[in-house]
Amino acid sequence: MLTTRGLTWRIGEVSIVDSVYLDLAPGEFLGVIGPNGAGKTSLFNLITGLRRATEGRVTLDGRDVSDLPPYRRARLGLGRTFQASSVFGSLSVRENVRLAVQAHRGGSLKLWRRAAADREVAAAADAALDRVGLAHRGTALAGTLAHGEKRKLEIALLLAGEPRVMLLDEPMAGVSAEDVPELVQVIRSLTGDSGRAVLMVEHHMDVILELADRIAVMHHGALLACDTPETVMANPTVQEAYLGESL
Amino acid sequence: MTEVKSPEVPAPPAAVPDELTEQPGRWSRLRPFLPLVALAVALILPYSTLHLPGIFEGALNSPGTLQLLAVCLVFGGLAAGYDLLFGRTGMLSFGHALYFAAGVYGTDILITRVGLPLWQAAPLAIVGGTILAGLLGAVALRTVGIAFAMVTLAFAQVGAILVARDFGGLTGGEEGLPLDVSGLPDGLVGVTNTVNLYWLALAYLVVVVLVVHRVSGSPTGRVLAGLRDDERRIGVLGLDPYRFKLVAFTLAGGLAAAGGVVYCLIVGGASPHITSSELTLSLLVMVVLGGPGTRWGPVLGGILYMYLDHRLVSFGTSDAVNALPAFLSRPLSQPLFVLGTVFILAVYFFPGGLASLAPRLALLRDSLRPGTRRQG
Amino acid sequence: MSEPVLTVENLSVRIAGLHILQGVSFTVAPTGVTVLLGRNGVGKTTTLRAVVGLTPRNGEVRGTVRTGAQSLLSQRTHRLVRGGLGYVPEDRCVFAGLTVAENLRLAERRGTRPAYDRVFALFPELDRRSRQRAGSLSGGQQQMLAIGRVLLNDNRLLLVDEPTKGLAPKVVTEVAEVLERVAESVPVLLVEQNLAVVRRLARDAVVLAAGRVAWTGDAQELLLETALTRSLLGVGSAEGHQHAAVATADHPAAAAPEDGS
Amino acid sequence: MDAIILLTLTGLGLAALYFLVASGLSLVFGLADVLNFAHGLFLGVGAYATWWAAGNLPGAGPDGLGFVVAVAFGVAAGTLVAVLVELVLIRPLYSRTIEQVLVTVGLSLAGVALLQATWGADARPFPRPAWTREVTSIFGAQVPNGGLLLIVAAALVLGAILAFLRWTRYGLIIRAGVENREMVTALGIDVRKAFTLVFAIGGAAAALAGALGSVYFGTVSPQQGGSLLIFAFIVVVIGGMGSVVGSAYAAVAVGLLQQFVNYYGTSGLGDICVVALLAVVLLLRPQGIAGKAVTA
Amino acid sequence: GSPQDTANGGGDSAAPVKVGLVYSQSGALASYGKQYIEGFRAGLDFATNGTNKVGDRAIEITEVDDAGDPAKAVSAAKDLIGKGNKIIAGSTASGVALQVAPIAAQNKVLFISGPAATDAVTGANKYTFRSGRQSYQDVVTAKSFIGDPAGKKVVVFAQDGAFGDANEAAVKAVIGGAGASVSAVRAPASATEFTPFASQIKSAKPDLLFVAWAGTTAPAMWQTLDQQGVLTSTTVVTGLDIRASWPTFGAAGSKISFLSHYFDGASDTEAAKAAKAKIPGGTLDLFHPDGFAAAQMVVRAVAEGGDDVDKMVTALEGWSFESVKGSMTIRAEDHALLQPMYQASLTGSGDTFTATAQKALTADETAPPVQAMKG
Ligand SMILES: Nc1ncnc2c1ncn2[C@@H]1O[C@H](COP(=O)(O)OP(=O)(O)OP(=O)(O)O)[C@@H](O)[C@H]1O
Ligand SMILES: Nc1ncnc2c1ncn2[C@@H]1O[C@H](COP(=O)(O)OP(=O)(O)OP(=O)(O)O)[C@@H](O)[C@H]1O
Ligand SMILES: [Mg+2]
Ligand SMILES: [Mg+2]
Repeated sequence: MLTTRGLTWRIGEVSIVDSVYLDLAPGEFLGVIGPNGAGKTSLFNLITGLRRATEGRVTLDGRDVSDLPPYRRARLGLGRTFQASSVFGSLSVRENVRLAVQAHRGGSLKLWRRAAADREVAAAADAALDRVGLAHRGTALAGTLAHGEKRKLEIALLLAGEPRVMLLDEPMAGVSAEDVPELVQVIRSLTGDSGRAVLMVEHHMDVILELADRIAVMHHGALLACDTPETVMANPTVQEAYLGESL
Repeated sequence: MTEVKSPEVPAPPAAVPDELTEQPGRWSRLRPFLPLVALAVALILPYSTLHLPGIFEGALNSPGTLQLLAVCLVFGGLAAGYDLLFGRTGMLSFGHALYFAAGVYGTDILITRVGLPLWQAAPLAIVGGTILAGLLGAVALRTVGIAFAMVTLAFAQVGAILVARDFGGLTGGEEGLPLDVSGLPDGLVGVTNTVNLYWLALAYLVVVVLVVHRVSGSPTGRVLAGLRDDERRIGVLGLDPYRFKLVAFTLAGGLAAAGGVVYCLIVGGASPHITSSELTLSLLVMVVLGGPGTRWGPVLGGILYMYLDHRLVSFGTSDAVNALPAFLSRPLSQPLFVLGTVFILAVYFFPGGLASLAPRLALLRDSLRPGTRRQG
Repeated sequence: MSEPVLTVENLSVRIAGLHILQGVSFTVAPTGVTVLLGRNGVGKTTTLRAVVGLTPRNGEVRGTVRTGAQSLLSQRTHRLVRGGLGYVPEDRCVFAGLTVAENLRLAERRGTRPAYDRVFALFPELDRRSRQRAGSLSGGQQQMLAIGRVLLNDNRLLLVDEPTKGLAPKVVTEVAEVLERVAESVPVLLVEQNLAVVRRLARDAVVLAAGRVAWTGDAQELLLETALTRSLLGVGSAEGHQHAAVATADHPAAAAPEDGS
Repeated sequence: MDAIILLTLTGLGLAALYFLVASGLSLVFGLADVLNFAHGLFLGVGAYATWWAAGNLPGAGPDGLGFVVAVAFGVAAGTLVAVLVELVLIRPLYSRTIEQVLVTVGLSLAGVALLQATWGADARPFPRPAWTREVTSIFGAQVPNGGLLLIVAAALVLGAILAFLRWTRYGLIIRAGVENREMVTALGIDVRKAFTLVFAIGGAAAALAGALGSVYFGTVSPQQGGSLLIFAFIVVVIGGMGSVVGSAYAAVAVGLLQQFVNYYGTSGLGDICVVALLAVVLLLRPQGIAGKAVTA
Repeated sequence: GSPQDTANGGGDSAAPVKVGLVYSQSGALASYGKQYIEGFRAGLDFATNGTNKVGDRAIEITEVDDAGDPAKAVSAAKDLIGKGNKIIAGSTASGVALQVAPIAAQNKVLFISGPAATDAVTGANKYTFRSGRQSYQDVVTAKSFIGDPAGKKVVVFAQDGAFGDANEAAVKAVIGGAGASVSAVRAPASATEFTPFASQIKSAKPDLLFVAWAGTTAPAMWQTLDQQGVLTSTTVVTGLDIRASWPTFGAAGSKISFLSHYFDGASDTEAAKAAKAKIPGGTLDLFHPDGFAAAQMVVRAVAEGGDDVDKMVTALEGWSFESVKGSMTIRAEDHALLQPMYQASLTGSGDTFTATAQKALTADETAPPVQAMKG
């Protein structure tokens, strides 16, 4: 579904992302790990178009999207969450999700209809909120949410867009232990049988191991390995560069 | 800090944005009808011979009062339109005066210099102003933030220079261009017909308020609110930020141009005052005075600002002020001094604008009521 | 036991009309790590911020916070910090527009020698990247910078809010080690979600629930008692779900049960 | 040839005036993140205080050392007003950027009106040393000494500001404080003092510009500050927000452009060219010539 | 009833006559406005012999500040008209005069424009008069400085905009029409650096330089012209502004030939003496005569016309009267106010300057060409 071919991003002489080749099949769940600063977030930025790659191509369903702006890529079914939560702080939680639903359904450029009257949008938004367990916070302003709640809202925004390829950037960071299983369930349900694909960066190894079909390891911008969890975890370089000694 | 026991009050539900909740109570049940009440008052006003000494010079239905009210209403509408950019989309434009001026000068030139009848000149001026806003917006929106503010300022400045230079002998330069009324409908000419100008201004205000409310409650309005918070996010959701901003910019420009048409008729001409960046700044002041992004704030702010702007002139020369010692009467006789000071005080004491006054008053009332005492 | 380094009594915080904290009381022992636990949104961050005097403008703080007899609530933040209260905020708050070196330079305090060698020994990365803008650092690098900033000075008490969030397992281990070493000389009040880290570091624990203290006591005891952890933290036990992989990375299969949670 | 030298040197004089006005603005804008519309008021205060001192202050006068004393008094007055404004009006509004801008807008209205109420709307002759009215012949061009004075002053101000930013910690503190005030205090720094200092420096620079600008104009009037302000804004933006060196470059570009276009082109084209330059620079490089390099 | 029924005072012969004065009390032209109103009061006193009454009808004056803003002036004018004022006077700024004039015509009230110098007020409409001079009269006075203009080279240095346009056009018509070749150097009103313009003027080597410049940058402009040697190389003529501005000419002042509308000592008429005695400070200035004449015109209009505006108009048209500047005539065809003008020179230094009249031009000599009445 999603492929990158020699994706590279250089600042001056330094390659932040270095010739990355990735293939994501429909229904696949690919975990991305790597030390801090390996270039994982940068890779996401290149794929979604927030940054322009210095070299290389990105294709989505066989279509070259390398030169499209972020919103066009999103419309082709590419969705993402952000490492540092970026929600619409002055809108209520519910409005946040409704906006995402509406963006997905098109028809946002309607100047004379009452947005609140669109029951389908409202229903879809509430469903998404329900799935991440934020329904009770629907009227709170998103800017005042606690950290973990913002993470959930991020996922709800993603869900609302029903993307076919989803990029999750550390969805578990800062989520309290109690809520992790629930969120893992939500994320697991993202792929399901629908043929959607997920690319997820995460430092919580147990979550990655639980969810991922394959794991890609990034190091200094390059793809060190991309294989089954077992093989990757057994890789001595990964052990040394990423996992270190156990606590 | 002193040690105070926190009262055992159960935590209320999380904060809820104003427009989304209906709090029970007499006040809030009345609230939806307040605009209607205001409209009714506005409709009755020209039939009233009431004197409000100190507030208006003459009776409510005297031409002077109606003229003043008409100007205030136009600016109420103008501020509401500007709020579509500033308060609702988060775009800080310093060049909004340009589109207003396009409406004023467009109408004036088309009528006075070209000789078109009003019914042709007015739509042409509005369409022209809208197109101008669309074109310049398309360029300016390639920048964001302060850069955007400055590019719009630059465009407006070019407009101001062209007007002041009397470009092509069309604008009358710094002396302005009186409107040739010979081709206008009789109902819009002469002091005795000031009331018709008032109706026109009221209609303009109602239209703008309607448009702004509809648009900000529409799907597009939701996107605009999202843009205000995080533009990058909007892009990732699959919406083109540029396109929506351009829509808002063009729409606001068109509304301003329409205001210009009405203003041109009310004042009976155009003068270069209205091209200055100060006008945009005062629009900003009006919106903030009223409460950006709120339903009625900008309208109230615009009306109040213009009212003060006009009335302070006579306040400054009133006997009450002249009787004061020189160190007081001298500054007070400068309208801008009073306006500036009032404005600064407003920023301090009504953060969130006039619109935030009602909830604050409600809070005050609650805290005075025994039983639900709140500290702080 | 000796006098606590920090005493919080009946602390209540209201922000924008919401009661976030309602009468929170606990103490921080003069040595070791005291950990503050609780679900998302219970008010852990709010507690720390109230202690350093960073409650937002529309907030209202009541109660007592003192070290010894000295009340902290009446003092301005910069005085507290100069007096030896180090704070590592939750969202790192490095100055994105400044370089790493400038970020560190800013943290130097007048009249003391900044311990650059200590910081660079812990985080050599910071030395290497000293000319890079902090905004372009990766998340983990920013976290190192945020911790490095307070370690530049000698403190009487450190408040650290989720220092391992978003860090690679290896760095988590490193940060935990750092904190462990720091805690030998300075008491630390730590907010942490990673129970593996908590287990390694914490001596005392305070568990918050809905703006109130739900439990205080010995941290290790808390983690050992499955019933307690389940009711307070919602996890089966400290060995439970989260971060198990960190501890058992050598046996990946064991850490990834097929049936999930 | 004469004409070119003359235009270049007088253009640089104009640039120096723009820079003097813009430097304080740029500093306050770039460091404290306050778009200070009251800058024109500080200019006016500096000018009127100098004017008043030259006539009334013992030891001050229109000539020689007396003039230096008068200007020093004007600068002190401008600084004082700026500090008061910061303490009383700006400080309570930190982190509410828009409101700060609005307060300065209100202040610019009220302050200028106050100057007018006190000293009248009309321009008054400004006391100044006789030599500033004369010209110096440079390669056959009669260059006004007033312009040369501005150039020297502008160079000194540029040097002083750069030294301040480079050799004190304040530059750092303020830049950090703009990003996140809270966090600066959490590092044990009293950020409020630093911001007051920035305003003091901005006010001093503005007052100096007001005094020297009045020497150049020969008169002092309440509106003078405001009319210079728009070009100062343009200079600040072209130069890149908060980059003092950028402002210097931009001032030179704007001054020379205006001067040459006004001579070789038709009248009024100079202004339009400057505005066009602004638009082009912003569209090509939204961050301005010198980008976000706030240090210098 | 219909909205907005205003109760207008009927023709009660003893009721006071309402006169509205709309002029700048604040804003940039406040000092002009101050002189105007002082002159008006003195003129009213003079024309009514101190009674402020015409016959047995008192003159009731309402003053309104327009702050130089046409929109405010229009509001004020409508308010005054609505309250039954049949006479409006004032207008310190040209923009105000131009926008109030049509209001007067639409509502058939008398409008007597004040210091506003724009030529466009002359012949604006039947109901509009002026109590001051117009740009054209300035230019005719300027012409008197070069004797026979034929074959001479004249340069106009003026600011952009209508004021500059009017002056340039007038010079072309008056001096160019008399055989001189006229060219113009124009500068933006916002200019702060005048060297390019001074260079252009200098290289044109004119026999006469006519400068039309208003605003706070004037001193810098003069200094530059002086420094670049323009003032010594040719005859430079400009209008003499209010007394307070004289010191701002500095050293340049003595090198300029001034045309003057009025200054203290330019005339020694009865009216001038009366005005001098009445106004605060006792020193006449540029716009005192405008207010004075306006008051005289008001009294005449009321005395002859009562409450009938058309009668007032007829009474004023063609009327000659003795005012501060001497004998003035309201030309019937276009309501131009024919009046004497002066050549003056400035001497002195520091803060004390004196203007001396070199020559007075008669009202006929400075008469502008007759305009067709526009409305
Ligand atoms: N604009 C930039 N300029 C210079 N360096 C940059 C820039 N953006 C990113 N980098 C560097 O690129 C590297 C990769 O950053 P990235 O945020 O992609 O890391 P990451 O893998 O997501 O790390 P983490 O797990 O900590 O979030 C880092 O070393 C970072 O400092
Ligand atoms: N400025 C604010 N305005 C309104 N509510 C706030 C504000 N700051 C925090 N809150 C609310 O206070 C509660 C506690 O927030 P806090 O950040 O202290 O939680 P936390 O325990 O640190 O959670 P997390 O583990 O997610 O970081 C949350 O419900 C949050 O929504
Ligand atoms: Mg990352
Ligand atoms: Mg927290």
